[in-house]
Amino acid sequence: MSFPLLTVTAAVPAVGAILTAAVPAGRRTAAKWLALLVSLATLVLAGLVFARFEPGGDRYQLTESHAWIKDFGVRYELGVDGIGVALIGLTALLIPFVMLAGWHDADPLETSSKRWRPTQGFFALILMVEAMVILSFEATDVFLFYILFEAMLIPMYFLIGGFGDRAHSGSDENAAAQRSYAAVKFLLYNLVGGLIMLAAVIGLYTVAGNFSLTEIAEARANGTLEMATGTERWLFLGFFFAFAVKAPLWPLHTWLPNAMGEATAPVAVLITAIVDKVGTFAMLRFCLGLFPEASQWATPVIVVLALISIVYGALLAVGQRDIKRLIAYASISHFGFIVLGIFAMTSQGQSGATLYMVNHGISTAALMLVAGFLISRRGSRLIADYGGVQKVAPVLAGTFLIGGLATLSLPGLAPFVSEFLVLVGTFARYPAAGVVATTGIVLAALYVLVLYQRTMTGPVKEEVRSMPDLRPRELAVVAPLIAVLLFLGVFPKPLTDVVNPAVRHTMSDVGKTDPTPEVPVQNVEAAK
Amino acid sequence: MNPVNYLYLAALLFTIGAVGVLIRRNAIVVFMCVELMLNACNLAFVTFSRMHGNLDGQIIAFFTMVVAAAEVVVGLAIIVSVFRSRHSASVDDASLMKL
Amino acid sequence: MDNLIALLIAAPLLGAAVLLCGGRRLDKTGHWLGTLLAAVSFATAVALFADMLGKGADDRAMHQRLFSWIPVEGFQADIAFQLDQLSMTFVLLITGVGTLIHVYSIGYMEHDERRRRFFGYLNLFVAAMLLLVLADNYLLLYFGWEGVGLASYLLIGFWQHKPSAATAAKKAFLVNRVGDIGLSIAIMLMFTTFGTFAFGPVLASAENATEGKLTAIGLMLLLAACGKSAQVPLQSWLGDAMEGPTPVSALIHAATMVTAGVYLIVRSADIFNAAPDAQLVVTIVGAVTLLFGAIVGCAKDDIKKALAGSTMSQIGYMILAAGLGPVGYVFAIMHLVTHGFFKAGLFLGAGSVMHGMNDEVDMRKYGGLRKYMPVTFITFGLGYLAIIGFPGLSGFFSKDKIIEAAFAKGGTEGWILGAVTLLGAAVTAYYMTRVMLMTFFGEKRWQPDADGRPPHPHESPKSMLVPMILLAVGSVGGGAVFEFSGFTEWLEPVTGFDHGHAPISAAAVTAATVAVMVIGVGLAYLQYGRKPVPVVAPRGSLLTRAARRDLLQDDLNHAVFVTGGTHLTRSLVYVDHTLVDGVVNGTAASVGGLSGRLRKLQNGYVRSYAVSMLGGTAVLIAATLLMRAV
Amino acid sequence: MNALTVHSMWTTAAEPLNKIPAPKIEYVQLAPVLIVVGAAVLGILAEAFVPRRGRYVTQVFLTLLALAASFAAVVALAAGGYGTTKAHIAAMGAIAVDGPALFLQGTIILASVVAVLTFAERRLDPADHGHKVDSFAAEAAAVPGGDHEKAAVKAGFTTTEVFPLALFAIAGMLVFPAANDLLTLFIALEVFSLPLYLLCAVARRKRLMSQEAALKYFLLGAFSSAFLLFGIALLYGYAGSVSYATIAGVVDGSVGSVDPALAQTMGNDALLLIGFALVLMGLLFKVGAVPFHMWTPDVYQGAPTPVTGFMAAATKVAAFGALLRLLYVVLPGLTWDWRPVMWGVAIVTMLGGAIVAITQTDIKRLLAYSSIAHAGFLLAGVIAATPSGISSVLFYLGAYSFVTIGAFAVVTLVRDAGGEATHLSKWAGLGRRSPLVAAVFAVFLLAFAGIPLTSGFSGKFAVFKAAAEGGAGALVVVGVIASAIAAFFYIRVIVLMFFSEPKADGPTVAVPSVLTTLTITAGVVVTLVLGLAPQYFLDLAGQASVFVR
Repeated sequence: MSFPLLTVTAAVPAVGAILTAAVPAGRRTAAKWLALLVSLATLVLAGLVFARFEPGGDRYQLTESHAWIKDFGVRYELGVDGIGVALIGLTALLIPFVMLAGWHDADPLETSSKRWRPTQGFFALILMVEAMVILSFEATDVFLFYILFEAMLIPMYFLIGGFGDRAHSGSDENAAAQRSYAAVKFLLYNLVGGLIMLAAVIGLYTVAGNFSLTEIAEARANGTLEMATGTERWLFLGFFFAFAVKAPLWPLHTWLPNAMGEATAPVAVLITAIVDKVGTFAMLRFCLGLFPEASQWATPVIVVLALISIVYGALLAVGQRDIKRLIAYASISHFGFIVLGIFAMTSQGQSGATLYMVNHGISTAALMLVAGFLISRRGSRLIADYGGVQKVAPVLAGTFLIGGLATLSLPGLAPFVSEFLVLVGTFARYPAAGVVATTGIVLAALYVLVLYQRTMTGPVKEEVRSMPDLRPRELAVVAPLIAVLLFLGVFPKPLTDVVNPAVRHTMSDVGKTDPTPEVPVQNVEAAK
Repeated sequence: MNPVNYLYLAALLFTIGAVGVLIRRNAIVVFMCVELMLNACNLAFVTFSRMHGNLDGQIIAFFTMVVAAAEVVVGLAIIVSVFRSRHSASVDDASLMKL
Repeated sequence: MDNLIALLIAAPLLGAAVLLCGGRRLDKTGHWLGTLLAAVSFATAVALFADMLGKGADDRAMHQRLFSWIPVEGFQADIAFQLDQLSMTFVLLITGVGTLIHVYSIGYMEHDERRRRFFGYLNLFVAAMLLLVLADNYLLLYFGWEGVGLASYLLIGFWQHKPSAATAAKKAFLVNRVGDIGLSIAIMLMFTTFGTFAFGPVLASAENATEGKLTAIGLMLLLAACGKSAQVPLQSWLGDAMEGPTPVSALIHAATMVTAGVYLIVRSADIFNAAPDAQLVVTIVGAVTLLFGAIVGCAKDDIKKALAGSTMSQIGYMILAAGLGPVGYVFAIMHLVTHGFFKAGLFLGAGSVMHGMNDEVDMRKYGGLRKYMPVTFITFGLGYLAIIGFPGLSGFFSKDKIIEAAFAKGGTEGWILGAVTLLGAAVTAYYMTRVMLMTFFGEKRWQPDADGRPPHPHESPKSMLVPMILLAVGSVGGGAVFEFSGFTEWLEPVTGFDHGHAPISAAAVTAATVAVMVIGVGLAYLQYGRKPVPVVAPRGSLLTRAARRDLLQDDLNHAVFVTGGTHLTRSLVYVDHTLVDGVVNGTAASVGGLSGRLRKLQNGYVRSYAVSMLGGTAVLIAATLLMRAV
Repeated sequence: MNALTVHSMWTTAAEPLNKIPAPKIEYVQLAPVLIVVGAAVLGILAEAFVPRRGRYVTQVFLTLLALAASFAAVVALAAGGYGTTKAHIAAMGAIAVDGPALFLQGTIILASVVAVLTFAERRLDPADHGHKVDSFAAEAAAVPGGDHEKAAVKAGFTTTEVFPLALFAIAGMLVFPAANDLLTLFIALEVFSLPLYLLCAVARRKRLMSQEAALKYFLLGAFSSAFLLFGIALLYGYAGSVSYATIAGVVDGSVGSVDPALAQTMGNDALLLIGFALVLMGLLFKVGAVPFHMWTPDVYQGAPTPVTGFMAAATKVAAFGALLRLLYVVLPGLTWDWRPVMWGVAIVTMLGGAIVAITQTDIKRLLAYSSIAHAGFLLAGVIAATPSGISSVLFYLGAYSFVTIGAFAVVTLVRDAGGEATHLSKWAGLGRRSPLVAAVFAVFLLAFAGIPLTSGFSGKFAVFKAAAEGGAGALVVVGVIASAIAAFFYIRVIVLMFFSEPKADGPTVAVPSVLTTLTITAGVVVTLVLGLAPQYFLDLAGQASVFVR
């Protein structure tokens, strides 16, 4: 058997997490560097996965399969398709920056006891999340995926509740209360979703007798596995609910603003840019892959929900007074686009959705991290507390603007590519939905520019007059992200080459083909 | 005379015992009611044994008595210690732990 | 030769990148670099132009394909350029005027410590604008389209510390975004209809599509055009855009970007030709804006806002012409170019005036400047003559042709449009004369500025005068050159052309045009030349007051969108918190309450526990028996 | 029946002794039980003869040795194939030696070993008058706070009797799931109940509560066992025998009427059903299922924490074993009667336990309610009525008991002036002060909540899976909802420990001796192993899932 690249890619951060956690209390900096190096090593491994993956090849590659829990029909089965590769890449890419951005977020206060080692915990938990997320992108066994899907909640939960944003309004107790409320809300929402999914997973087992994605799909294809329509729909709903909570889709979204608002910026990035992607990824791989008929049956409703998310999220973003909550609601709007693209059931829509996951990850990371730097300087999350920053900290303002422009998906930046693909893919199947979704681009411009205007322009506020510009460490976080955004905005081909074949498979799973244009195009030479 | 009547008697005694447990406050009395229930069982055993014409029931009755005796030992030990520390044998007074 | 096309864009793009990332060390030299790269682009354009002229009329189009941009199954977007006569015209205009304005800005922005960034933005704009006109498919055009939007946003808001500037920039971007909806939907429609959105195939097979589709596409394109070219109903941003530095107003909001809408429509000629309804709407929009802008222009006392109104109105002419179909396309472009010259010239002149007057913009506080800044006066005057269509000057030819074409539309429409265009010409003459008189003639009405410094009007530095002179030359000669060098033949292969047959002779139209022009000038002279101009604006008629407020269009927007939107978002925030969140929290709370109540059962009394056990047993027995019974 | 037959009965009884066959007892196969009982007796003797100083060591040594030997015996029997091929009924039909019996006995013994370690812990409380003290009263008989008690404490007395008592209880528990006739069942029940009553009463701190717990437990226990006994009587009346095999036979009609007298009652299903219901009630009481659960919180709270852990784990295992055997061996013919009833019980138990737990403020009561909810989950597996149902329950019991003991062991560590600080508010910020302990407890809580990668999840999944396969899909849904509710209060404790600021007068975490450390470590290890790689144990449970008839 060949070298278990996928396992190693997930194992490295896992082991790294344990080592980091084991670093003694005194050696905080050592722990940070260790974690950072591990995450970089993971990035290298992810690059290796990308390199070893042949777009033209089988659907799932680098596969591994070992017996695990026979009684549950569970195997340790790994394999990546283009979508998985893209998202693994995203995860491995972002984590180092998340760490770098949160370099000082978890330094212990003088008051806390000597045995309390928050820094080690912080970085260990981040690595643990990375490991679980990567593995969940690799899992081709439903049970294995489910386990990770649930288990990753715990480290996330501690990251949110344990390392809150030190910039908060009101007393410390008050802030602590809000923080743990946010953490609990996050956990319970996702846990409930996960438990409902558990019921569906068990149901799937009683129907299929095993959890192997490939086997089940095969069995369904060649008719050896019959699934009653009703059963399939119930199971689909069970799965979809969990993913819709994670994604998050309206009206299951309310945990996100709290979580992102209370968590530190890097953790917020971890939530929205990485962990939530598992939900949309799972819709694409499991909902469509396992329950094609049910997916099509549910499509109309889901499309409507997605549209609501898009408009609703954007409108609420406009109405926010808290920078981080604003970004959170913007993300809800963007997740609406992703879901829309997935259930448009066109290759543009689904490729677009996949790119969207990656691009939204990077752009939100850029915007949120800069926002984090800004907030850490002034110690307030309220938009009203800023003004004229552009004059005192032009670089910070500039990067913030670029992040914002990416969020409103300006052409030339990566998100435009994906957003337009989603729109066009949706429009091709449901023109009305496409048009409604298009209004999202105006609203996006609105909330981004309003945010920028209120915080960065106008006369300089007293409190920000002495605000320092980006430090080298912070620039080292933002600049690469912006570079990636620009590159993928102009030359996304490397990504599309990997994603398109995977989407072709998904399309064949649901048995859909792209709608054909009405007018056959004359060849250009004849025209001119 | 039809042995079934003994069964009715047994049921009656058992019910009396059960009701006693519910309505009496004094731990000792409650406990005696339990004993009454056990003895009702004994009566039932013996009666059935008689009806079936095998000895199992009667043997079980002996076992039951032994068990009852053991229960008395343990039970009284507990009740007495409770009584000594609270100067009351009322089961309603023993309600520190609730909700 | 074809591969030079990329260089056109690359040069200014490089400039933008270097200047924006370069940091302070470039503050000294940055503006030179920016100007140089713009000039490089212009030189390339000239070279390509020469090369193009060398070719036969029908194989002049050049193509350069760099790489595949977004390939997803049927959806294939390339980064590929197409340089045909139409694009060439624009490239020359953009790079030419662009370079001049770079030069001008060196002087104009001398005292601004962020000049380096200003030039970076200017280069960015030139690059984006070139991308817009060089793209060979609609998606890439969209790229450029938003690119110029961004540049415009950055430049309007260049003086960000002024809240008004920041707001104006935001407004411009948002209104343009509304237009962009149109463009993106048009592209989607093309994709679903033709399976592609590259110019060649789409336009070639346009006639095969149903008229309904084409009309839809056409209207969506028009919406986009309205946004970018400040046509009614999306014109409201242009006036505020004057918050930007004057060179910006000249380059972006007069000469080039705002005309992108015209380019879009002319470029999509084949689609509009096959969708008469769409064309009609285009002409109507053009006509309305024409008058709208003119009227606004008459009422503004801010010299730049007055010019902005005029720009709106002139572009109205172009849009109207473009709506006329093959009869008008060529003249739309022709007027576009001439307008590019004289309007840029006028703005630079205005800038020069402000430069001399402590950045005062209120014309009522000018007056009698012709003695103090003669060069400015002359160049401005020439631009003035050109725009009002003084016979022989560039505006005369282009505008005259449009009016003629309007009549040639035929039928009542033709008459109406013709009348409107004539009226517009008259009003143009009126408000431009007004500007001229209030600024350069009459007695001094100068006021000390905010810091109490009385103005010392002086001629601007050479770096500013040279561009003005050159543009003045263009605005004098441009029209004649086009007229007699066969501009129509030049563009025909791209846009198509036919001489409509006007119901009245060309000579008559010309006569009428001149006549109305004279009338307009006369009226203005009577009102502003004869009697002194009050420093404080008189209350004026209802129309005047409305016109000062952009005919209340802004107030309408504000009432509907801003106020309404605010309420909507506020209420949604409330809903999200109470309803959506409330349901969940409510469930949690109710479970908690239930828990609290059940907890009471655990009252600590042995006997009640025994009761529950007895009850449970009873239920158990009953259930068991029941199960057997049923 | 006429006088003659009666006379003949007496005469048969009066036959010469040599005619009576001596009962055949397979002592080897009963070794696990016998060893424990013997050790218990020795323990009593030790109490009588070993000088006070030596008793503690002697008892601990003796107990652990006995348990080790007994476990060895179980393993030997299992290895000898008594769990599978050679499974049969021993001791004249009184005791079954088969897979489930051995598996459960093994589980009980292991759990007991771990629990006994916590019994023997003497490091947590500061030494009193120079004498090491454990969690048990210096002299249980002394009046709390009385001079006599003071003297006892001064003299450094300790209640070493707890070890023999525990051994007796364990012996009873070992027999309980193996009992193959109703009489043995009843006796076993009493044998392990009575010592437990006493163990509840001998706490060192909070003695009033401890005694109250004992009183409540005793009265209610006696009450329920009376019902059980009456049920047995009725079943005996129905079948004319208390042996499982016979009753089963009579139920599914394979046994014809042995004698005319039996025939008349045999037709009478009322006896059968009511008797069954009463016996069921007796078992559900021990399991702690709603509505027979009300003793659980009070007793769990009042009893000395080591005892609570022991009870919570071992009793549940034994009781569920007995329940399984009763339902699968005695009443398979009655499945369609008991399943709906059990459905109801399972549902109310799952939901009731989970819901009431939300508002608890005392960690021990919280765990009590969580144990009720878990009883509900287990019942869901029991209801499956399939081999996989049995194996899943066996597995769940194994997983659950270690988590429970571990959790209660941690509770013993968190102490303030008044002994264990069990009020939740005291636990605030524990994670800040002693991260390790808090982390360990968090692991246990997550296991309770059934978060993946812990034994709790494997168990829950196994049970729900079995239930779903057994056609109880609705139960799975309810179970899932209950788990969601339950998750809430486990999370609450974690929040309390990690995210809230420590109080100034907060409790301290005692540094335990190797004994408790062993217990907790065992708990954690089992939790994680069964969570990550449960296959081996699932196989074990699977092989052990066949009852002998």
